[in-house]
Amino acid sequence: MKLPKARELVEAIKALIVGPYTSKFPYKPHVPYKSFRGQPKYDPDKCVGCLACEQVCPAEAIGHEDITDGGEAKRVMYHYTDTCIFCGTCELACIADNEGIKLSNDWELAFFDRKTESFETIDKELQLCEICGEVIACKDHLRWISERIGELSFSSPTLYYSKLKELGVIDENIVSALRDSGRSDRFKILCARCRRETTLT
Amino acid sequence: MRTREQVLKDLQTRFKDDIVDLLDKSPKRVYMEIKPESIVRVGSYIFKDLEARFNIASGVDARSHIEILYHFSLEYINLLISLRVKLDRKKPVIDSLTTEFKAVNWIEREMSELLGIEFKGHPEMKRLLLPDEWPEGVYPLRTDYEEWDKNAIRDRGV
Amino acid sequence: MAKSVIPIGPWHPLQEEPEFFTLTVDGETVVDMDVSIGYNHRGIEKLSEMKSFDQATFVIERICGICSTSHPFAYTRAVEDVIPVEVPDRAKYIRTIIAETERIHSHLLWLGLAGHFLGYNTIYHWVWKLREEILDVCEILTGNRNNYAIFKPGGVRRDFNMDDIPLVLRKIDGIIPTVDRLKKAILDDPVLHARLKGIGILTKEEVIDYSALGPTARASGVAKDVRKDAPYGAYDRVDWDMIVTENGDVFDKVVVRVLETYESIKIVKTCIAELPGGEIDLNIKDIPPGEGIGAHEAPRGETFHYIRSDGTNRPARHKVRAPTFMNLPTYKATVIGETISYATIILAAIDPCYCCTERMAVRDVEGKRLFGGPDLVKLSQEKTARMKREMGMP
Amino acid sequence: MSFAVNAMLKSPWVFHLSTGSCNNCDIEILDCLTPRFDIERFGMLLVGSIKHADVLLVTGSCNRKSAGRLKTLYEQAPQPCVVVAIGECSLSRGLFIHSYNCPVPLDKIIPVSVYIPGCPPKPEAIIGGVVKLIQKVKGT
Repeated sequence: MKLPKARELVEAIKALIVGPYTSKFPYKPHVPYKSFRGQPKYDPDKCVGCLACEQVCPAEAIGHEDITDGGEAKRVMYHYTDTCIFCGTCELACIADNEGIKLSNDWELAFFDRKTESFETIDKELQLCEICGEVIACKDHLRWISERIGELSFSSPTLYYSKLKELGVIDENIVSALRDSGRSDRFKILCARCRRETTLT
Repeated sequence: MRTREQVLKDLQTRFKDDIVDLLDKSPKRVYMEIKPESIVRVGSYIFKDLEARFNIASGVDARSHIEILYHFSLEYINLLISLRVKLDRKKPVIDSLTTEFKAVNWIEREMSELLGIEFKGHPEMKRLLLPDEWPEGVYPLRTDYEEWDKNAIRDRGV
Repeated sequence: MAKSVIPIGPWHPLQEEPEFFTLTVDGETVVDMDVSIGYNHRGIEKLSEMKSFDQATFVIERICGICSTSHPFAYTRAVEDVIPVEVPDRAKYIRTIIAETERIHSHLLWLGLAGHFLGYNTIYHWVWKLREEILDVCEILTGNRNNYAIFKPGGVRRDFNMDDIPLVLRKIDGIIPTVDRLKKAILDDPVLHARLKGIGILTKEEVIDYSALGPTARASGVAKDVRKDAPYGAYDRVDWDMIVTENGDVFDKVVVRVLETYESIKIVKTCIAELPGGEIDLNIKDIPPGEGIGAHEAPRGETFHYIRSDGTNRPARHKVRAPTFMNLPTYKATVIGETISYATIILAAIDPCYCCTERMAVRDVEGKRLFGGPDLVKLSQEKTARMKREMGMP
Repeated sequence: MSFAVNAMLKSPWVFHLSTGSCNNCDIEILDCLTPRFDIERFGMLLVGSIKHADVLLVTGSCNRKSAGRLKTLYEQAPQPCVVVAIGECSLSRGLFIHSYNCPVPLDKIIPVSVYIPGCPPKPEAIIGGVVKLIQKVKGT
């Protein structure tokens, strides 16, 4: 009989103690390393809806849709799992301290239907122009800007009105009271074109 | 071994009439524009006598004309010579270098297929990689390339 | 004897990627061969012109999975050559570390596949088990096992988390004994000697004529390596040797790759130990009009990128040349005249990478036969004589 | 559940097809065979011909040259045949949506049963996706 070599014996004994090398995966959950780049996830509280992530995404995996008719105007932000390449550019470009969209550790993303399961959405409230109904930006975005530029935000009525509205300082009564003076348009949140029109007239 | 100055001087004197322009961009890069008809002489001289390694050729559609850049690297002086030839965009024709050394063969076919450059004297010029249903006379790397396939889906396709 | 044609592919169990070989055989001897590829063509050069310089890095990264640092490395160097600009030291070291980790895993991958092609599956499983540790290192450092998304023109996108470094070092140190054992098992195995020595010989002259690159050229005694010839990154600051062997047969290509793995381990360890602090990114804002060329020594040879910028934020032209593009035609020189049982390992010996090659368009050249029958017999006899001489047989 | 489906779920044999991928997903599939993941412990086997296979693993962005052959191969497969799309390229073509040589995504060519996103997906994700599919088939 051929005797086993010493190396083989050592390996056999080692295997008895250490256990098998093969992972126990489907029976035991797998945890990737902390740095693993998994699916990007929106943080609905932090995200300001600025679309910077959509701009930089190399794979066009981020999209948006502005719904303005019927009730509340909102912007739906899409992240398409079936197109995303998990590169993390969106996270690096995020203006909200890189926290509006963040790569998670999620790797188990298999799904069965691309029509219904292949994307994730969040809704952001939109600010419309009060004269023409044009989309200006997300409410959170305007607030974010006015917070960032501090007192400079008083140079733009749109910015400080959105700030004041947020604080509850002005309400509809004040606005309707102003309307009587005939120049109430100037005290509205307006898109750039309407702002120019009202200033010129 | 020759130094960098010797090599450049040698090229300039030897091909005085062929060189249109010489751009000494940096210590490691030299761009040399030559007349299209002298490509075989200059190319084979650099490859054989200067013992350069042929890196690759790159065809560029520059809107007003079509350019080909043949890149040669001379490792012993750490220099990269790019030969530039400018061709007429309507009918780009140039002599093939395949007879001089084998390494050019593939890239010439590639350029002929994707940029529509004709290589005179290439031993076998036929369709390469694009599929059979690809229409004649459509060159994807030209700047004026337009989608020809009506069935193609250019979004996620859901 | 009548000649017969053996098709291999396009989807063949032995091959990872779709490619189509047509071997013409006379009895047992291969007399002609043709490669037909194009099943991987995705038009990356055109796509790259549609993306911004920053986004193009990701398209370039996906030229090839195993070279997913080599192409971005060459591409970012090309963009930096347009401006021109030098990246910060820390970025250089990080790039070098990632590139060398990739070289280790790429060489190990090839080694495993070579074992698989030879029917030596023990090697295959050993090596791929070993490779998992290196992939773990990649995941710890960059966030994914492949496609590292860490390169960007002007620096790197992400910094290392320094808390992970001890774990990385432990993992790299852990593989050294196994690589040692592997080296013994491969380089001292008489069966492998018998099978691999003297087959698929590529001579020095052929290497120069075909402008072959990388380990394929270095195994034939052509000492060309971009890392030494035109140093970049941190390669001129760390101590390492270029591995060159003389014979040019398949066995020497194995030797070169095994020994290069050691050099890469050495480079990674030195770079991690000497990792300087400071900035990692230059934050390049705009790229002036101009041309730039970048090269990087990928695991398979020199990767070459040419960029033309017209002052916008997109490349006006981007030319990619993968190493396999230059190495593939050497098949003609190595396979013809060998017996068919050696064909697969010879075909694999250059470490072909078709996804790299086909980012544009490639197919082998001569559809017509190069040699007539008698020429071939003569060629084959000459080769046999040469082999016998080299092996010291009467 | 029919007898054939039941038998298939016991030990699904897989055939792997690369239709213009960057090679990463292919290597991760091969990785599944190697000691760390070892899918053969579930009775899965990578086979050399579609005629032996129950599961077709497709990677890559289906370029014009591969698409025709892909369709032929799918028709040759013994039914029931399950198609698994692996990686972003085969799901929606990912980065290659605007490529002139990749006209349509995979599910416009052949029906796909399960999609596994990732660029490339981890071997665990591939195994997990197949397991998910098996559970779904068993459940219905």
